[in-house]
Amino acid sequence: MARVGVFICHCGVNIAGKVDVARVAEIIGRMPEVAFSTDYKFMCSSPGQKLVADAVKEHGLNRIVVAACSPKMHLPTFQKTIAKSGLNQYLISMANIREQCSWVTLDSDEATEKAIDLVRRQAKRVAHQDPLEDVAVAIEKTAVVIGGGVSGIQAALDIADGGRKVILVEKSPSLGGKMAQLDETFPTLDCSQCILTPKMVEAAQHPNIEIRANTTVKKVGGYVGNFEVTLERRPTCVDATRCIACGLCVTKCPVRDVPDEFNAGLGKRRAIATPFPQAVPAIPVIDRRYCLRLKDSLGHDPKSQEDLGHVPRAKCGACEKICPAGAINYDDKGAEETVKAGAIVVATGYQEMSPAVYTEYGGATYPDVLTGLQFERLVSSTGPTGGHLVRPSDGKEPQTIVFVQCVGSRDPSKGHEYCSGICCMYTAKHALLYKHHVPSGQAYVCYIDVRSPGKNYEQFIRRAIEEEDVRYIRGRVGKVQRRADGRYRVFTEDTLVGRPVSIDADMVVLASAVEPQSDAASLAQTLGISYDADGFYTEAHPKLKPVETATAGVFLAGACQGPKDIPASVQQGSAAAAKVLALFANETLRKSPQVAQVDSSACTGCLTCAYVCHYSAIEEKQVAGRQVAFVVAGKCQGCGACAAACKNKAVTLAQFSDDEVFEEMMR
Amino acid sequence: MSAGWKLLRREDLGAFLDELAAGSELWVPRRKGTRWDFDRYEKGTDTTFPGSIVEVSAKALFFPRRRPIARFNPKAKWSVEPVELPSAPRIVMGMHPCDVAGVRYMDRVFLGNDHPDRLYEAERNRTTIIGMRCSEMKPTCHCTDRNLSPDETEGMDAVFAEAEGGYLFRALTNKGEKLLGSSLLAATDAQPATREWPKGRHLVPGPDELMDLYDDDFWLEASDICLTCGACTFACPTCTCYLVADEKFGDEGERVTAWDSCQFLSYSRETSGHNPRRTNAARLRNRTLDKFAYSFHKRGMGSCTGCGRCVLICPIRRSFPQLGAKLKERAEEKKARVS
Amino acid sequence: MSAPEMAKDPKILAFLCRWCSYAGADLAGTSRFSYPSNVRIVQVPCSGRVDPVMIFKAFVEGYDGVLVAGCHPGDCHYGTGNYHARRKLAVARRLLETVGVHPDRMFFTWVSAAEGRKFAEVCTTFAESLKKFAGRPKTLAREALAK
Amino acid sequence: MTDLQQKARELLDQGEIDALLAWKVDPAIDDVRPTLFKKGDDAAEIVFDERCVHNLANYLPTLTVRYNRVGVVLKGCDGRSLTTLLIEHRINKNSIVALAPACEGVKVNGARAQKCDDCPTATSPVADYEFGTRKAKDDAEFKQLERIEKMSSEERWQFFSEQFAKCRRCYACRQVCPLCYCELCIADQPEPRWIEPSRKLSANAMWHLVRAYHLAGRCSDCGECSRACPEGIPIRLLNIAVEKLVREQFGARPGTKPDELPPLVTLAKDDSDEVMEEHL
Repeated sequence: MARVGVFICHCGVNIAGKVDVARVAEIIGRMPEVAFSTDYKFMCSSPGQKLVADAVKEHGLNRIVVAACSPKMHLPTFQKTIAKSGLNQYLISMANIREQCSWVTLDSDEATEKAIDLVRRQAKRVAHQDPLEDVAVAIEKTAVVIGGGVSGIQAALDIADGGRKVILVEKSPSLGGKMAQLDETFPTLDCSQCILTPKMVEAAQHPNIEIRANTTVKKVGGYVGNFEVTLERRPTCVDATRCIACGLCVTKCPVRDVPDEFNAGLGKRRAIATPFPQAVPAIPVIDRRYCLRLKDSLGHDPKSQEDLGHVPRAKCGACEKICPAGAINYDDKGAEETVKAGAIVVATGYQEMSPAVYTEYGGATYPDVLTGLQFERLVSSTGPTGGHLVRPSDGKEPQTIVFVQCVGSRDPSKGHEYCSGICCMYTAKHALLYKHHVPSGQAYVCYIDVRSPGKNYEQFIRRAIEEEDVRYIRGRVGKVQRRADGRYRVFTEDTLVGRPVSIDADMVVLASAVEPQSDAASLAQTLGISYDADGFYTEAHPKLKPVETATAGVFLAGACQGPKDIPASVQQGSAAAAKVLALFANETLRKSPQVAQVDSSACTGCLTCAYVCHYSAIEEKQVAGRQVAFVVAGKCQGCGACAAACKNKAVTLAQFSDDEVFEEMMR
Repeated sequence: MSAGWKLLRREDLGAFLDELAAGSELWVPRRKGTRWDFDRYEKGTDTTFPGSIVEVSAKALFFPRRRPIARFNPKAKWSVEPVELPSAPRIVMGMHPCDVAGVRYMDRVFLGNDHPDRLYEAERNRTTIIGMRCSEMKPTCHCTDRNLSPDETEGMDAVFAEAEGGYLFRALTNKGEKLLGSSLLAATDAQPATREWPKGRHLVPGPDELMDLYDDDFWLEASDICLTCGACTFACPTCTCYLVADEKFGDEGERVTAWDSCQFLSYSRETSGHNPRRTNAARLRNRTLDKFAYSFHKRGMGSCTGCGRCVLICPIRRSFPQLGAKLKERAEEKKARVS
Repeated sequence: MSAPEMAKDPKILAFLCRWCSYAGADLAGTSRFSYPSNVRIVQVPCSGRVDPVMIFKAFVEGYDGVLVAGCHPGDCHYGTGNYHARRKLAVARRLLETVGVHPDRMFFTWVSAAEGRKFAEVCTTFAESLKKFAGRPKTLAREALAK
Repeated sequence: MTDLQQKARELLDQGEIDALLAWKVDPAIDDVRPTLFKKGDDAAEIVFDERCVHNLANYLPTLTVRYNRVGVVLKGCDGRSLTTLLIEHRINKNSIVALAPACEGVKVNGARAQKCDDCPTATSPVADYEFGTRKAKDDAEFKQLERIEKMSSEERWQFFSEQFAKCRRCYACRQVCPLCYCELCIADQPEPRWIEPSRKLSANAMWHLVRAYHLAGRCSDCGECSRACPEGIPIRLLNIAVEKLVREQFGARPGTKPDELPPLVTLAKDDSDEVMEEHL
């Protein structure tokens, strides 16, 4: 027989100001189930909790109802309280008489009547609640980090230093991500690669880190502590175990004009290549779309056929001949492996928005109208020009340069509604770099607002304006016109003085927006995490859970969660690592007991429950010669779809059983 | 008590029924859609009586499908009060012998022990049964194989039969006598026509022979096509199984009995989940044996009255009489084998 | 003890998913958006947990209207629960309509954790639309206790 | 001997099957009755005509436990039930042999059954042997629904409350339904009492709603529920009301595709959102 104790909270005046709490306590006290009922000013205060704890002992209570704020607020508090006083922590229920009564009801008599009824229902419900134990799940103490950019590298290193194994998955041939493409970094102007490559090397040499380059995540099964991640390596045709990274193959490759992704399409590379000199791993990769030996054997789409148009079709094989290690394998079919992992860190970064939609700026059409990333490559010593800042069109030094801000950012009509956050700073940096390359030249920045939060950021902007005489013009650029003389006229407006301005420039740099990777959505679905309207991954709580996702065991780091600069990305990498290490610090994982269970004596084995289970947590099982359904508690997330689908109620969802819902809904 | 018959002229039937209805609730057969059912007689409605069974047994008049037996209310102190017993006098007219036999059997079930069913008792006490002799036997009728006859009067307070120009009535008990005092009834020497009724079409082995067939695989085969739908049990005038449930209004509510059926899988399911009658065969056997064997052992009277309602209602037109006959064959075979 | 009778407002039973709609109802509270006091909220982990049997039973219990709310399509905390819910609710509605429960007695919708105002509005609109049934016999509603 | 009888005989004689479930005339009732044939010689007694109204799929789960391999004669609707029974693991396909004659429609109480006008597949979708020619059929129109659809809510309740009031809760509708096979029917569960067991309008209505819901997207419209009802309640109306919706909104035709999961255990993100938003 249930002996329910009911505790009505005044919440100061929040509840008591509207609800006659004494009356509620008095009337509820008459319920047959209720053995004790009282009210108090602040139940969540320590005297309030003591009141509960003492009453449990004094009145031999075995079920508790706290009528106060939303259970989302204080249920855990009171669970701990009653646990301390020896009751199972799940033998409690909260009546939400603040958010859902006193705060939303105008008339105080109505509020009181409603409160009485809300408490009555919880008292009825709690009498049908069962003691529950958390589900213990073993933890596979290996982390999979998806994305080898600076954020992913940071996460991997921190986890590895914490003594846990890491599998670092990178889609491209090398670690490094966007940062590897950068020349120098704001606001310190220290060399990007100089600070990144050591970390890449450290990751490569770390005993706890395994790198999987050219690899993507194909499938994710399992659940926190026990994920099964299926990795797919695309065919590279170079056996990483044999390759000694001598680079001879690259020098011998006859196909010399493959657009170079690493140089943002500015330079050319071979059909077999390492993306850049400091690549980690330094294993070259054959690009099957261009390799003479392989292109025929592939079903090509017409487009890539065009790319190959003028290349002499021959049975090549140069790299294979020259390779001293016999590492070339044209028949490479790629590989698939499934790894077990307890946690997943998603650090897939961002991509630079193509300015092609901005035809008025000639983005992607005019040779000397570049994107931010292209400019980085152009001034980089490892870039296509070896660090000489010249115009792609005629190789001349640009005497005048215009930087156009917010191309694709803060522009719902053509681009994205959000601010890409980093453009203001990297544009200022570009302007400075330009001045360092062309001291005599003039740089203009057309901006809407200059946003420079962050340590020493504003000073950095001032430095550009004051020391290097970079002209900042406030106004959105309307048009970039290519002139007959090969120069570019930029039409804009100076909104501060309110008159139209036009600048003749030799080069225009568009600060293209940061946007989610094109495959962000599909990866999200593979991982079972959610993403926002812009396509960035959603954190569990914008303030309190910045690197968690709604899916336990999957964490976020870097720009895949939203535009970020390097410091923020690194911070998140470390934060995610900390979360992973915290998780791995436990021997087993305590999971909410809110899981489904099958009464095999009532189960017909139709497996309807299994069909509706989003987590494949329900399996078949033989019991007494009958095929019945069986819930894998570790996998079950407690949504209750199965409980709702089972026609003869053989499936019960703990904490939301039919019994409990029934008692709560009955009038 | 006069043993003689009284004649009611057909044209006076309405008036006579009105007289009966004046004193008490009067229930008579009424055609509803394709079949006959019992209905409360309303003054002045013209009424006819079917010559053979009323498809829907009068069982529900004595043993309703839903019977509140107690009310409970936790306000202040828990209180549980039994329901008021019905006492308004009632006449049920036009029950045929097989249906009345059903009531006789129910008497043994509900009243034949130390703790009689008060509700049933009350229904019985307030009721006077004016039975009706059958003028025909339907293909499904087999009362004559069940020690019963279309002319059987046992259990009736009065009986009537179709006759030349009207109906012949005859009182069988004092209760019945009281109802036949009407001036519309004239003493007569006429006798209801008697007929020789067919017999022995569907004889069933005796209780003990049947028990010998308990483990016979006959049941398995017989159950092949049985849906165990329970329609037969609800139609049967002697199926009296019920379940007890509390129907709540908040914490207030009433405890009710509701018809149940041994043909349902849930009927014999135990709390543990174990079910001694999981198979159709087990359930079919239970019902058959209850009609032809257990009833004899427990109540000294077979509980199949040969009304054939089970045949009429069965979705697959399964014929229990035939089943019985098959059992007979099987019993004979068995005997032959033994000797 | 049965619920206090309140003739004033129609009685509404609301099944709210814990992650979106229940939080939305909480937000209505923290933002002090008032709504009729006869709404009774039952928290479920996911709209997919709502078994139409519960909805049928609510009408038998004598509620004037039943409200079901869950996360917007695509936002289900459990991935697809609300898609399952949508199908079940469509069937439930069709059945109830067929036997004569007026469609306006059912209100199924999506309410996110950010939509406190929407929740309050939904409750108010629903309660208003239910008032037209005042005095009319409740379809399905359970027979009163014979006294 | 008809092809059907011939094949039946063959299968029995060659021991392909241990028993064959079909129909046979019983002179005593001058009607057909489902019958289990064990001997090839009896095959000649098999009948298949408009009297063969029973849904034989209902027997298979039990029979396939008793016999290794059971032959069964199936109408289109019976076959659709069988499909769902297979999907829901009631039966192992290997333990049955389906004989599927083209069905011309059946009669109930002397009149052509309503369900036959709405039948989407006259020949069983599960068929090891077919007889007659498989007719392509138009989608159901569910004519019987029209008069309900014309009614106002009040009129509908008027109609159905009268029907439900008659229900004696004998559950014949449940037992004759091949897809009502729960170990412990929700109507028989004491805690919680979703459906009160006693016979009163609200409880009866609850039963019929739940029953129809549990068949949603599964019902093969064999019409047995209506036929078996001792009180003549048009139970089938509720089923087809749902099937119409399932067909229109989820594009599902229960039982017609052996490899298709029932619509209520699958989902589609692009389902109409009307049911959720129509009030806004």
